[in-house]
Amino acid sequence: MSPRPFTLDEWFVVLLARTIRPDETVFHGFGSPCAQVAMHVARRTHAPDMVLVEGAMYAINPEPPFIPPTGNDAALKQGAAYSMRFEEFFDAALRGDVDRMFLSGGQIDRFGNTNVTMIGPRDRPKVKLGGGGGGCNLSATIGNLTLWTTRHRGGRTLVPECDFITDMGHRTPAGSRTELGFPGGGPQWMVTELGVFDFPGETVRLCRTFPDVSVDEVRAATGFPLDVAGDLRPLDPPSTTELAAVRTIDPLGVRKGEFDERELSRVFAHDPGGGCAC
Amino acid sequence: MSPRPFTLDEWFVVLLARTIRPDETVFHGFGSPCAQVAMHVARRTHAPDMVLVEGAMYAINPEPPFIPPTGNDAALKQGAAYSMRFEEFFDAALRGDVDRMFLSGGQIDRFGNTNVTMIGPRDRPKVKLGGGGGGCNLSATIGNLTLWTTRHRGGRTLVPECDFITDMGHRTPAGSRTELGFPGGGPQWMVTELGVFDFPGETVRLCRTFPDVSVDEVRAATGFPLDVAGDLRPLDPPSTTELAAVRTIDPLGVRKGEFDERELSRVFAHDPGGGCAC
Amino acid sequence: MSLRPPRDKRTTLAEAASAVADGAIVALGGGLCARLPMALVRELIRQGRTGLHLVGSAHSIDVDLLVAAGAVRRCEESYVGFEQDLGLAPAYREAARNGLIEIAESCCATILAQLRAAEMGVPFLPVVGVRGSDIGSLHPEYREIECPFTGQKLVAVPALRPDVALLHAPSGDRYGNLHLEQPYVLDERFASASKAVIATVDELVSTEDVTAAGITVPGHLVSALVEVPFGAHPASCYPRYAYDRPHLNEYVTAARSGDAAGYLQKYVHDTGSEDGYQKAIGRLDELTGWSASTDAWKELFA
Amino acid sequence: MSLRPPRDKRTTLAEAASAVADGAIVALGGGLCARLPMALVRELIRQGRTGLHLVGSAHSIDVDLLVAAGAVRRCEESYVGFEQDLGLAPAYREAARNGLIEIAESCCATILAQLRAAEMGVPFLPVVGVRGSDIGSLHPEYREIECPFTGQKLVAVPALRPDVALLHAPSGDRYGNLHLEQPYVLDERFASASKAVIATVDELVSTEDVTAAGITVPGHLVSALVEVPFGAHPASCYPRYAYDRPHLNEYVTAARSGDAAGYLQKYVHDTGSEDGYQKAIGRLDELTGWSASTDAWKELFA
Repeated sequence: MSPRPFTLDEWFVVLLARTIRPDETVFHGFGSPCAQVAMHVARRTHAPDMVLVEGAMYAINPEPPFIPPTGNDAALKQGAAYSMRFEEFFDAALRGDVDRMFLSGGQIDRFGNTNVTMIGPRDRPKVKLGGGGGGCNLSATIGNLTLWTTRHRGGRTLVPECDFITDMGHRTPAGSRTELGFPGGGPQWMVTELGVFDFPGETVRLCRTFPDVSVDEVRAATGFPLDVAGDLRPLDPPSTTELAAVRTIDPLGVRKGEFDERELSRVFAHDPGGGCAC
Repeated sequence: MSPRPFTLDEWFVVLLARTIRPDETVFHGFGSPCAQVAMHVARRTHAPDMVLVEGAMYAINPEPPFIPPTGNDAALKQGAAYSMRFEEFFDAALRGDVDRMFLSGGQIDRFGNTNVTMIGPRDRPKVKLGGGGGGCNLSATIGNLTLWTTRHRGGRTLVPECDFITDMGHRTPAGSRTELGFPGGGPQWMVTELGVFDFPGETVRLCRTFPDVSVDEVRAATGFPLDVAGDLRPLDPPSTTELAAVRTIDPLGVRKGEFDERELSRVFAHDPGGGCAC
Repeated sequence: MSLRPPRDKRTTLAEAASAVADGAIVALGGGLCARLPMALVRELIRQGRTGLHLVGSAHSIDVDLLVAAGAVRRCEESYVGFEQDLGLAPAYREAARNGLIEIAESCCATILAQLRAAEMGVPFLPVVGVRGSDIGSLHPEYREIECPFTGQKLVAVPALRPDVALLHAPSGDRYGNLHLEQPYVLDERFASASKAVIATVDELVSTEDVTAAGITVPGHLVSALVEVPFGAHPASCYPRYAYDRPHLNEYVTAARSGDAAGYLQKYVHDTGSEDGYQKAIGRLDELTGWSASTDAWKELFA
Repeated sequence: MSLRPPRDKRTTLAEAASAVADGAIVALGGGLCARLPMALVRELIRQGRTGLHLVGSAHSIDVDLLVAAGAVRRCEESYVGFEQDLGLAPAYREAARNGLIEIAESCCATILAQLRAAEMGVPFLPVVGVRGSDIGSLHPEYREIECPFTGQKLVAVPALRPDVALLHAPSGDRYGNLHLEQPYVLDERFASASKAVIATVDELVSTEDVTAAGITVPGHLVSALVEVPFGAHPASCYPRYAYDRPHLNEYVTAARSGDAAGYLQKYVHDTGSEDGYQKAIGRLDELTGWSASTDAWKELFA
């Protein structure tokens, strides 16, 4: 029996899921369905012992029957023995007890700084974005950050400089994390619809690509000089287990809301030779 | 029908109760059965709308079936719709939302400073007392304090100077409450087995006496020059309602543990002419 | 102030909302599209309140509607929007673009620290983060301080004591004892840190019932209470009702096309009261059907 | 450190206690004569632990017994004693008189602030009081600071991060989820602020049962769990048992007459284990009879 084809949104959340290590305590912020689905995928595949903190619910290890389109809905705490209080979660994250957070941004620079606050001037911003939630404190103390964006291709997301830095990456005009004395390790991975990036030092580097995206396409969409890993490799496709997890967890397809139509039409198939989960 | 006679311990807790104003939020500390009984007496007589915070339980307006000999016992939260968390109570008190606290001391000076920490030198105290609980912060911010002692007569409690100031009265070597910027009003009343005192300024003054105690007896038992109110008056005896409340609330007589045998043998009767509650 | 004795605190929505002064610092309970005090929000708009300084964590139609109505001077939240699903908050975005509101975007953790300072009776608290972010540039009031023990640089943030917190709860008794379901978000902190608390409840219950359910916000912090069924609509208030996604979409669509005024006229002003509002909405009972089955629940979000 | 995954954390009392090192900063759960982690206290004494730095709010036989056994270097509580009823803590008083322990008496509110600092990940917190009291003279580590906003003088107290918190709960599951009854005292704060949490429970229950009862301390903070029926004895652990006043009196009387060693020999060393202890005590079941009637309850305190 040959596996069904899979779509970019499915592969994308699997790639986010794979940035989670077993046993980690992981959190996602508001309006982040891809990260949200990814966390549940990780818990049902390679990280069954993770401590999953369900976004705006602060529920621990829930088994939601489906992912609703809002992050504060009782569906998201079903099956959890308990929820943290708001302050219990923030305290844990600020004292260093949370290992990973997923962060996105309307703008992201090469240091992994993100902007979810505003585009344009501060007194009269052209676009007031939603806002940073708890990010400007959490990003200082949480163990590692996984960044993601589904809007790389348009060319306006990966920018030379953010109009506003909401959440600190590895370095801002105020200094580096070390200089500021922040205990958190900062951005470790960045997943976009064009590829996967790591942070070998303070800046981002392309290390894995999708089969239907060329390095030149990635470079053209990136607003700063693209650093490419010497051992650049193609991404491992999702396993059938991972795909099944995505489909079970997100039957409403809430994750798809993060993508342009064009990206959603990208369909892939496992090549007969295998393609295992990494 | 003539009322039954009453004892000093009964009158004493009634006098403590009368220092509570209607609608006040009131708290007592550890090992304080007289204050504890007094709070329940006040709530069942002249202050039915007070917010009674039950000592170490932090239960709000409980109706205990009896007062047990320990302050942390489930009997003391019976009938309360809820208890505060430890930190909820301390926060409320420290931000100024608690109106009155009862405080006692192994030593008390004329400014109303109290010592519940140690007698003798600090490195090797002759007597290590129990300790101040939350007093050294609470006494700074709570609205008013009612002090009490049942050990005035022995002459070693009301002292010229405390060996150690656990809880601040109106002035210590560090300055006055105003100088320290403390919002709380400090000691307002002091009740002893010899009389009732007020604080017209920063220091304590005898203002009411028991019928079986002379001013000279009070003076002899007091380690600092006794200030006596110009309108010194005899204490109003407990009403039958107040006495009934004491007896209902404290059937085990836990309050008696605070008194020497000699004081417990003091028995009074209402004079036929009346003697109303004040 | 002292704690509030257990007296009957029931009043009308109009009376309760009238205790919120123009220009007041108003804390909004709930979060995202859950347990928002929408009946109070609508009543404040009906009463023509202006100049409000809103404080909250993550919000949506509560803030956006008050901004659309011109009731707001300053926005101090960590997030205002309709998540990935319905996108940016249209009135908020437009008012920011036109410089009509002060954008004092903050951070959940900073607001928590500021509320805790008020709650604990201290004038400030230190936080570790914020430096490195531009959020500090929206808050010139922050100060850098040094830890007297470690020498570590920290940001001191001042106590935040809202004039009033507006909370909605599924149930409560006449004394103001409120039961909430998780997530409580900042409601408990708002209740302790604010000078006054005005609460609406979907259902007024006995003290026995609210005690059995669990008292989340104690009556000694609550100044006024109004029974308003569906008082959080179009936000959810579990265990009673899910949020009204079609209605939220109707609002966002109207506001995005520049017709927030039309929405306000139809659903706030013309309805005149919450009874009128509930009649105008109509399909409220559908939202309580979430618990029938997983399929019924999913159907509400389709 | 990160939060602890939901794994089976059950172990033996000996194993659990062996994780407490000589010289460790040990937070003691419960308060006065309620919910004290006495089985762990006895096991630490059996294992000959020394040099402990005890931290707590209001305590009694837990601290006094550890002091009597010579296990303690420093006492940092707000109160140690047997209230009005049984009076001063005999071993604690005697050790203080002889300079055998450091008396670092603190204040409930100060300890709370210090734990919260640890819990919140900041190196200090400010408190309003303490000045004017001599308690500060027992804590040369405190610093005076000025509020950067108001100029108000405050006392900065350093974060307090115990090496281990010892908690006792009436019930819990194998993952370390604990249910407590009010008052929780500092147990929740200890659990978050400490590097490790060791819990004993009177009864091990299913996750369903502890969830239904209400999880007060979440398993993600707990490192080890031991089922020890009557593990708080002679302290109370409601809703299961009241405190054992005759036994407390027996201890206080022995210690006051200079024979704490005799008590320790009989009830801690010679018993060898908690099974042995429970046999030596005998009348444990009487203490569960409190709920039969008010008279039965009163009888326990007569």
